[in-house]
Amino acid sequence: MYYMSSIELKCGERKVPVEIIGKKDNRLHVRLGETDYHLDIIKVEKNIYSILLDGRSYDIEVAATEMKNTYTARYLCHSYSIEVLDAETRYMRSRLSALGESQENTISCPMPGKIVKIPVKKGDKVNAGEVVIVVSAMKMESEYKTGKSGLIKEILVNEGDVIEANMALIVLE
Amino acid sequence: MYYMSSIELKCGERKVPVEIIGKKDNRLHVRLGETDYHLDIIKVEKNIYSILLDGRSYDIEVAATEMKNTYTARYLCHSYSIEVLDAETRYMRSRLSALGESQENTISCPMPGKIVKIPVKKGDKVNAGEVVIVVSAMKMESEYKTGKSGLIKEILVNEGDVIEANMALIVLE
Amino acid sequence: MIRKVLIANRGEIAVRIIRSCREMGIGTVAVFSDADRKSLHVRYADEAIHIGPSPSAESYLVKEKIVEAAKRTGADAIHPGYGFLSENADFADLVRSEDIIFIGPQADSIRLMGDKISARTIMTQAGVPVVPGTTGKITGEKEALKVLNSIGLPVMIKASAGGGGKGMRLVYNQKDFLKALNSARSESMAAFGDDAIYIEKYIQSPHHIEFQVLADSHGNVIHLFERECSIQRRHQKIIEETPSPIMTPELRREMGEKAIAAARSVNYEGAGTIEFLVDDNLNYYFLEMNTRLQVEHPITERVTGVDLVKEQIRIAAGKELGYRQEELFQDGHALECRIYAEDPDNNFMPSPGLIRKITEPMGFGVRTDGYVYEGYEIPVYYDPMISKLITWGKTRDEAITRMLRSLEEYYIMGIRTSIDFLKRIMEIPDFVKGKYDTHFIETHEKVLFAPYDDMPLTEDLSMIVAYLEYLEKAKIKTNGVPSQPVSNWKIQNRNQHLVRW
Amino acid sequence: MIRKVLIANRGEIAVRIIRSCREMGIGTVAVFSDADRKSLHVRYADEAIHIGPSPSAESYLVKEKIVEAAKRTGADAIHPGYGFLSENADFADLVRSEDIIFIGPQADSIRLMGDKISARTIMTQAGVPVVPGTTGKITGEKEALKVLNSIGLPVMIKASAGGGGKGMRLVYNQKDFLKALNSARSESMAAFGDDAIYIEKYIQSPHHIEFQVLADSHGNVIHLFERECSIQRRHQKIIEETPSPIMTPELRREMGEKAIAAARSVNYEGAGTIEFLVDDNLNYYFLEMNTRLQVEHPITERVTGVDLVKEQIRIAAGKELGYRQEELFQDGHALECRIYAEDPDNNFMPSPGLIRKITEPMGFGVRTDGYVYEGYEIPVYYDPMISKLITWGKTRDEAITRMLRSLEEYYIMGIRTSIDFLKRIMEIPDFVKGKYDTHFIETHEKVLFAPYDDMPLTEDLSMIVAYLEYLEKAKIKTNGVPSQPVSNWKIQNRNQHLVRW
Repeated sequence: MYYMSSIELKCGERKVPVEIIGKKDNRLHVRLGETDYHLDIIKVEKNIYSILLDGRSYDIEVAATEMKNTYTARYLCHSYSIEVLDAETRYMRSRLSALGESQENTISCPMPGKIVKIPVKKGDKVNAGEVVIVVSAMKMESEYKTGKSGLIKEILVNEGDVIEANMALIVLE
Repeated sequence: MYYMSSIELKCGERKVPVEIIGKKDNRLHVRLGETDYHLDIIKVEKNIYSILLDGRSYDIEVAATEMKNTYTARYLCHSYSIEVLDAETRYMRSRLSALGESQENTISCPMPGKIVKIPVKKGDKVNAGEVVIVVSAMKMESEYKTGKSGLIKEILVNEGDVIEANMALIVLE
Repeated sequence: MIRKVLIANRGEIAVRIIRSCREMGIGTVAVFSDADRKSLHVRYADEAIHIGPSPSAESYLVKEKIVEAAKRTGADAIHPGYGFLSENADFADLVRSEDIIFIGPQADSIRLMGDKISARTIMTQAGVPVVPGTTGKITGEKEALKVLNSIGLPVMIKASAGGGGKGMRLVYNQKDFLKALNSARSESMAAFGDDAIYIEKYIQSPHHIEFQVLADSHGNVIHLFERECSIQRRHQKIIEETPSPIMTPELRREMGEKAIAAARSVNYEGAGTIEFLVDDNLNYYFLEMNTRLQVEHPITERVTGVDLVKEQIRIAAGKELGYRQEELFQDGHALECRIYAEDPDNNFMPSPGLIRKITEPMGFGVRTDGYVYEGYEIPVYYDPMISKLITWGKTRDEAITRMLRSLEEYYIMGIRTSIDFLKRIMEIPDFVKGKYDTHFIETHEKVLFAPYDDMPLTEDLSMIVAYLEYLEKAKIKTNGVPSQPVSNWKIQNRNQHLVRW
Repeated sequence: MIRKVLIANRGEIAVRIIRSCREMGIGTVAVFSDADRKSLHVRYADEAIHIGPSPSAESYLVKEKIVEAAKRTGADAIHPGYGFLSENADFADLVRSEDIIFIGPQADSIRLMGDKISARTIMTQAGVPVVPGTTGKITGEKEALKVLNSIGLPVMIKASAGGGGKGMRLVYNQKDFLKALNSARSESMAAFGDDAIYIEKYIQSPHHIEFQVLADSHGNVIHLFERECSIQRRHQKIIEETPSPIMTPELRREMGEKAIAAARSVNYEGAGTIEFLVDDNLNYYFLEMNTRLQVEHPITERVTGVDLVKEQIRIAAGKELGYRQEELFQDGHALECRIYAEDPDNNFMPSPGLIRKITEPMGFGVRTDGYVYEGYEIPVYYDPMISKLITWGKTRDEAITRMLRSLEEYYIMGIRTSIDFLKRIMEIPDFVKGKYDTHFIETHEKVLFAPYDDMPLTEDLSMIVAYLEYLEKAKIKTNGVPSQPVSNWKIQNRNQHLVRW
């Protein structure tokens, strides 16, 4: 007779339903997958939760990322990227996959920086492994290669531009 | 031909109009009373503004207080309590004074703590300077005295209660 | 060896003890009251056990709850910190009766030193000078008057069970004596449940100088030199330093030996402090022994390099002292300022509350031992000390200038603190010259509590900043949550069409 | 005496220099580029002057703009920090030609030591051993091959104008030689505008050990012992310590004397560092001299107690050294870890960005020299080092365990940092034993880059916390701004009627 939560959490390849069974002050009963947790949990600082579980004390950091409903959590040297899959997210997902769209034709750079060089131009044919963009950040230059072969459909940035992380830079056909 | 701002700032007994004349990025032209300031000003942290004026660097802290439109600002050892008098505030003020209401019959305590003792009871006649409440905080007990004589109309707290700062504790007739 | 330590304390000292345990690879258990669920020691320890409601009397002072928590978590030792149960002999006994190591001296040593009158007697026997005064507890007025006549005015009346300035009265005139006696007794009764008092000759222009000792269970005792603690307000230390500006090498050697003799006389084990009063002629008198770690222990750590908490743990584990007397020396100069949540401009009224922001000083020669953080609400139930700022310098002058710049770097928003007051002390010429006694604060009251000079520019800039904050708030109210918590502020200009830049 | 210093730098070193100026009562002027308006050095200095666009080449490297800012603000001295213009002889000349004090050596000393080949020659003349190799710059392939044959493989090819690992190539096999030569030359040309290179015998299992020297304008030169800097990644130091685990008192004395001789040979003034390569048999060879303050200077400060920035300023003001060689000793052990904004799990990719939260370690024996704060956005234009964590211990073991607990206390959110990587190094048995050379990172690659063990409980708790954060966010969206930024979170439970607690 439990109401089934429609929310799932995704961490790496793992995907499990989550449900809050009860709460009172900072005591929380939560079910994650098959496991029931009874936690003493309280947000102590911006982005930090203190958890007491079986007498042990855990400080866990959490921060939203640029990606919707995706969070980074950290406990000591353990970092996790966690996505909250709610009804909306799942709907968007299914729609995206129904449309057959994929962002894999986009080349981006995971670090912010300045575009030092774009050794290709629109219309060029590039092979997988070929350097298509050189980005400089903090006195280091990094070369970014295309993962697949194809024609350069569009170059969205210019040399000298300062870019954010994960921005689309080059689109392949 | 300047538009006159309807906002005044109050700091201690000083009351001066303030007006933003212009701004561009972090450059701000502001008129405070008779003085025009051209500042390079930017909020660097929550509650902290960095100001460059004539090449000098000032870090000024500011925080809202529990009182509406009232802020505490601090530069090194200098603290200021500043009230922003906007149309709404002034309207409330004039209404209050029109009603002849005054909160001076209320005894409060400027520090949070625990009520240790209330040596008076409802209906008692008290004289100015008489101790009416004893509050304990951080291992120190402080006695609070009434500033004027009168009858105790109401006692709003009990011994043992934990109180916030500036809460009304006792009302005189 | 000890593998898990329960810390029967809270606040900065609990955090500080956990740090040393961490460095020794020892597990830690915090205990906490209702008010302390968010306290840093709970978050920082490996384990944390709730032990009751907020008032200390129902949590941190309940011996049985602490011992129960230790047994439940399998802690093999308990560190009491300072305050709370740290000088409670019954607690030490209870802990040991449960086969748990008490990180501190034997209960008997605590008892002997805890009673000021028995302590006096023992010190006299051990050849340690004491202040002229009563040798027995006084409970009657007649007896008190007799004592007064024998030692002469001025005198200090002190609670026998006392500490921390409670139940203390200084009497200069005969006519004030009985009133002071009775109020000291009732204060003592209220604070300690015991109205026995004793009377001592009052030393004019006194210096409060204490010696740190370490003693192991094998009979080795060493001292780690002095701490000068004369800067006090209402008998509470606020600034400490080492070396003392008035100390000479000869006096240091002699007092160090007396401190060791004092510790030996009660078969002391662990870290302890012998407090002395020293007058202007460098006569010194035993004042009391603190049978625990002191608040101001970090300055000794800084000049000797010895981690006192680690030594306490090693001693409790039955090891021999890690240092011999001749290996120790004082390198440079260390100062400590105690940062309190209080309002110096308002008669030092306690100022508990929410920490909106905290920026701690950093750099060479600076140590902060604190426990509050942004978003933490300092509870009303406990001590107002929120951190200790320790600076070191090759010379005393360097330690002072470093303290001054560190106090200037120290930002705590949301509550009032003693930081500005401490800054003022650092700038008083007599302090800079090292010319001070325990009356320093009264002597320099005028300067210390003078209003600050007007700074018209600062006032104007502050007003502008308040206005911008007001505008930002208004904007958030209108537009909802700001997209980024720290994005550049944008002024909501109600008259944007009139802006001519 | 100097009354106002302009700091021709940014980041942690600018802040660190301002601190010492403060303590000396000296006014400070910061300079800043577009990207640095919010940088801590701008906020912390008394004055701040904007000097141009974000790229260093248009701001921090423009000599004339710096000198202009000094003249405008009436600064009577310029401190160059490290990097940027700190080893630029022309800058030193320009500064001095404007009657401003340059806090650093004479331009000639910089020039002689800045050119690796002239430095070699001078060192050889001064009796300081050098690594076998070329004595002149090499620009041709034929010449290079001739040198190669004379000293034998393996060899190191280095940019003559170089530094920081740029333009360096190690060659083990004859067949790789020419390719390496040419790529080193083109890299050098790109980085320094000069493609002259030189070739040295490559020392196997080398230790990078450097000596700190101080020299005044009166001919007094002292050394402040060694720093062991062998823990490097891509020729960049990441951990330094003093004393060096392989040093002997005899070798220290001898190398110290050579370091002083090296400084004397170029009439050095100010603080400088003589870098040596030391092989397993404790043979040592002059590597280069850094004619400025080093990043790792704090460990020397900690064990000697000498504030090196203050000494630099005193020397520049024409004073005699404040210390004599025989007064100095190494007290205990100090370690430094450099904290970088980079992702060790992702090939150390730079990780600039917004600092969401930072918690710095505190307590006994811990120093942090940093410059980032909550809400600060680390720019992409400059060095990725965001802070230095220095720990001290009575022993090397204590310094290491203290470093480990300090790294565990260090929380920086919003960007990736090298903190976890540094923690791993501290736990490698060979590091703990002090058995390492400059190949340490490669040697222990497997362990250092192994994936962390799965922690199923931690993963579950992290997921729950992420979910609560999601719920809180959803609630704010629905209900507007939360009334108190740090109020207890409340879970928005969509099925509140079903909750059965």
